[in-house]
Amino acid sequence: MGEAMRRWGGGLGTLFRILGITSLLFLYLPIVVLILFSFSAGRTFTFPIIGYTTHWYAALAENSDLLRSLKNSFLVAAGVVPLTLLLGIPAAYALSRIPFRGRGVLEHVFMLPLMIPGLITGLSILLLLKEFNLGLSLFSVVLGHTVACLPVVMAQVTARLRTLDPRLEEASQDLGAGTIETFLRVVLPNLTTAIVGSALLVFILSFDEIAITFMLTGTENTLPMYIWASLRRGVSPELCAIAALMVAVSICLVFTGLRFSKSGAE
Amino acid sequence: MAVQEGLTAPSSPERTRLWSQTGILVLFLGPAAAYALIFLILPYASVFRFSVWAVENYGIHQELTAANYLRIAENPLYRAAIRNSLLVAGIVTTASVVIGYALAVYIAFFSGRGQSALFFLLVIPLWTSFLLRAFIWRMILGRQGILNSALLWVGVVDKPIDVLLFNMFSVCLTLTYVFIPFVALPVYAALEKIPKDLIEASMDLGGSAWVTFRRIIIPLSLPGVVTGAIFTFCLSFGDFVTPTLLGGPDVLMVSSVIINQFGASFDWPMGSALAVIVIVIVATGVALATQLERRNG
Amino acid sequence: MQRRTFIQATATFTFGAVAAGSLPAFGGEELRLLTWEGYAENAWVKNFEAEHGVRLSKTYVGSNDEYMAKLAAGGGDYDLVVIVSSLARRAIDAGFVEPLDLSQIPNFENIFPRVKNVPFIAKDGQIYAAPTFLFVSPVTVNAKALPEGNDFGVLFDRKNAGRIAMWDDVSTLGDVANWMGIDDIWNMTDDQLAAVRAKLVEQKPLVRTYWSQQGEAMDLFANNEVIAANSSSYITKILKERGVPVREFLGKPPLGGIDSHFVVKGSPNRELAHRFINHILSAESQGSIADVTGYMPTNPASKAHMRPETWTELGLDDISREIDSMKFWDDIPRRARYIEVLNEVKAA
Amino acid sequence: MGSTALLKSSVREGDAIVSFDRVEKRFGEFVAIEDLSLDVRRGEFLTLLGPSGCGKTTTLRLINGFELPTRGTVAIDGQAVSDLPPFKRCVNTVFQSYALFPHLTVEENVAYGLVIKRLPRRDVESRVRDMLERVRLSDKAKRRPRDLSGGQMQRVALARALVNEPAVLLLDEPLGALDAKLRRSMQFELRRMHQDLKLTIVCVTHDQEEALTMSDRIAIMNSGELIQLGTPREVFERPTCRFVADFIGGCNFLAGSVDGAGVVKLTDGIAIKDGDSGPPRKVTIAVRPQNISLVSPEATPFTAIVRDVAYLGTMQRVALERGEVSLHADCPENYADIRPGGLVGLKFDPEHIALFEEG
Repeated sequence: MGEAMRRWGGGLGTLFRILGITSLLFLYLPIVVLILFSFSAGRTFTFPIIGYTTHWYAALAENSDLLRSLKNSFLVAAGVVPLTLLLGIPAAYALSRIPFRGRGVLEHVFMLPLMIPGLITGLSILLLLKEFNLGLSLFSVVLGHTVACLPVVMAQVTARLRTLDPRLEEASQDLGAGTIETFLRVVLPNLTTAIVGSALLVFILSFDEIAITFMLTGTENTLPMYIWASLRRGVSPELCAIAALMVAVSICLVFTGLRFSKSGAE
Repeated sequence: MAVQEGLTAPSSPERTRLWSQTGILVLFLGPAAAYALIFLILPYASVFRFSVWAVENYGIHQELTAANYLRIAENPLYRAAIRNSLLVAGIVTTASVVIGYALAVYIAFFSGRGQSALFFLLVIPLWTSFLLRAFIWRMILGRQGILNSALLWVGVVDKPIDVLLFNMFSVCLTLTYVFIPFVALPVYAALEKIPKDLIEASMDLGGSAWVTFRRIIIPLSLPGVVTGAIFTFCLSFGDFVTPTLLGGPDVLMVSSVIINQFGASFDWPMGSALAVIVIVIVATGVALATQLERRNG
Repeated sequence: MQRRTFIQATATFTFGAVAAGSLPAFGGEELRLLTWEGYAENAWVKNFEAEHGVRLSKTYVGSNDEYMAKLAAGGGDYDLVVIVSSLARRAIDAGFVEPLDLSQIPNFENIFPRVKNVPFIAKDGQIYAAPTFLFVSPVTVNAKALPEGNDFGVLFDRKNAGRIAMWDDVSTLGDVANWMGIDDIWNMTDDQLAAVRAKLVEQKPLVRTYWSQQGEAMDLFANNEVIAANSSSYITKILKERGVPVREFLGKPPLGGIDSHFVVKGSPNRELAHRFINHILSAESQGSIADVTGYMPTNPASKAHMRPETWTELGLDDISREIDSMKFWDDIPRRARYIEVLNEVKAA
Repeated sequence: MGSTALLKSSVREGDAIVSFDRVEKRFGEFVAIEDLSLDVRRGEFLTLLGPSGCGKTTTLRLINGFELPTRGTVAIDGQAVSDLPPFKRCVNTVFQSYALFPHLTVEENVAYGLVIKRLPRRDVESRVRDMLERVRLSDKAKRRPRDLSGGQMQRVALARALVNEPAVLLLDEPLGALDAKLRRSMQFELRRMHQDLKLTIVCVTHDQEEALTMSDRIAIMNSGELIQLGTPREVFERPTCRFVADFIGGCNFLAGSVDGAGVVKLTDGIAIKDGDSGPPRKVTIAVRPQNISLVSPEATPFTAIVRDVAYLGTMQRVALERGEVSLHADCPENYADIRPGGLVGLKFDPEHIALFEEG
């Protein structure tokens, strides 16, 4: 994108290279520490680390509560992702293509949960559920996460629609396809990147959500709630182990994706 | 939902067509709108309703009262909590924008062949538990943490320094750390959209890299900055995890007070009133930012 | 049960393949427990599950705040809940819990008489809770840095500036008030509260941080961030186990608390819940709890079922002796104000 | 409603297949089309020509249904279509810059309309194959649009529309994105297809040469109004107004008048032509650059100063200045003695001038 900048950047380039690499180091320092502690022989997080062990990784497999919370997090994310996509994609399409009175207001309303702290979104849903005497469960967590993640999907899809030539849709209609058929055959396939991107982002956000879950979870804990609760007993390196594993998995995913997208481009 | 009519009264065929559009509108937008109504509008409305009620012995009295708001106005505690939250959010937003911006510019313009790999390096930290990432900073900033160990080893200090942890600094540092990717990602997206021709045109017209950066790149990437800044401001304003873990004696933030109200204090109306104030502050902030962006864009 | 089944069915349907087989189909009943982590470990839960053919589902929370929020939001999700003595009265008055049928809990008779008769678990002649865990709230200090002294005032000593932690909980107000010689620590007058607040504000520059989770407090000592804190005996015990040089001393009179099991109002598993309470009050369970977790039992007969050194380590001889003079965490009628005062200190 | 059915139902040649009856189209306050009445005859190649913003594309979009008239009716094959959405109309469009579906192959793009109509797979395949052969793209069937050249993309777009056998084929600036050489060859290809397939085509362009080359009739539009409708020869040779004369072929305009005797004079009194009937009045005298011959300044009182001479290959274009008025003349290469700054005489055949009323 910025060939010219890179080539003729001069002092600006040097400055940004230094700043960029420093901030990347800053971003990764805690993650390195986390991975180190996941191999720490001691139970407490003190420096220097006394000895190294893979014990905590083995212990993961034994810790049924942790595994259950991990599974719950997956379940919640697996509910939130399709739900937000199903609701968000058509809504973003309608909002960006069909003019109607009150569209601007509605657009803002959908974006609210991005701006209002999750804690408040969570407690507001809690108040509502309470008024209707509904209990809390993973299901209510899914409902809450969906509210918070819907704007993420809508924003990404809207951004992609803005760059999608509306003539493609006209061409499809011109060739005899109705609005819904056009949406399915022309619009959706051209949104693939935005959809995959937002699905991934929603997954991450839901998987790591604390504030809303804090208010809405019932008998089941998600992984962040488990971690929060276990701070009471002291964070065990076991948790570092699971975090390290997730980093490893995400690195694998990302680089597979990278290779895949590269080979796709050739 | 009223379908927008033209300025002139539409003839009957026009109306037929708009009807079919209304059908599509209902089909596509209906589910999401219904969802937003039930799980977004109604809940936020509940917060407003609860905020004017009172609580008595674990029961909620549905009687209109301004007592909660009066209490917030009278007790300096609540003002201090809000002020702290604003301060933290302001510092964190500024710092994240500066660092996140630099990072995005580095990746977009100066990173060369590894660009896409670096881009994904921005995403990977998000896969690690937010709680643990916050917690781990205690291990870095503590008296026996990495930083102090390093400083002692180098000989910069002869005994561990305390000012790194359990204060405003550690809260802001950690939140900045958490939100850098949230700024860098939208800024990177905005930078990527700047046509290469514009940069070349600027340089062709005699603009050095610095001038091009200041006059072309910064203004055109502003929407990304605003997106990231709004996100960072709102989320750090409402965070309760970081002040709890790294806050120390002085950093009381409004979210922690709200949680108190919904928990052991069992004063949901009071908590709701505080929530309403947070909503108002955040909405004002967002409106200002949007206005600023519109004026510049 | 039906609504739950429905939700699980819907969830399974919605989540599709991911969920397939992941939600175990229990043949028997399920007992749902809202509790602290460590209060329902396999060592004394597995045998109960096996004996009654049930599964125990445990939800852990991180703070007292969460307990009450969850109960207030709809207790129907749980059968049993553990509530600390300072909130017991509230839970009863708010109608979150229902009275126990003591005839189904024969082990109730075996607990410390003082504990059995605490006022805050009773209402209108009925007993609502079974006290299952005891704790004292001592001052924990680093034995190397502070080898001498047994006075609460260590937390207000300028020599320890920057190395003191205080519990981010209303009990801290009680601790300080107790030290200041105030008698009715859980129902202080405005003047008394103001005095305590002033004391805490004066102390604030010395404070490194306020801890809210036990694990946090342990890390603070283990990482040498602080050398003194008002805490809980559990913290001291675990730190000792991990080789951190700490010691503890009690206030005068000593303060302590009780965690009790309550049956949640409307629980469909009343009978099973009672059996579980009886099980956890048994000398065998209590002994094993003390061995595994270091929480203090309420059943003195458990001495015979734990390792002798556990009894000593937990200081249960002292406790047994002092239990009659102990001030328990009691209901705080103006709890909201107490919390406000605590926050005012932080905001000052 | 299948387009084939419509084609078969038509028996008469030359009758109107698309008719606009007093159509008006507004966007808010802006009037895009004002009171348009126009018939497109079956089998003809009609071009809508005009500068950008003249309403020609809106007119096209009123046919394919992406816009609806504010007033008046549009009928296709005698049937008012205002309530028909685009996907129910038996017309197909080649869009400006083609709008090929980037996620589909060439083959799938062409098959799109037929698949939508749920035609049997075998029919779809054979028709797509035939059509790709016709546009000579059989070897590119599996490619994606982004791998094609501009000309190839244009042919895919054409094939995609034609495979549906539309009653009317609409072309929106179909050659705008092509280079000059390709454009010329495509012009003839379009014409050939039009004749071979007996198509009705409505084409929008701003390029007068394209319009003249391809069309049976040209409709010239300006500011939302239809200015003139006629064959290329008619609009070129007998423009009805100054705008048309200028827009098609280019023209010099001189202020003048007709006196009582019917003599046409320039404002400075030089007579140009006589024998014009009608009352005395002010007129604009129009003459095309190629109809002006340059002569010795002594031969005529009508002289001008040469400002510039541009080489045009077989011709040279001479920019002239006569007082306040600028003129152009096209004359053969090697024409004697014209240098910038020199004085020349101008002559033209009275047959080749046109008069437009002032105002």
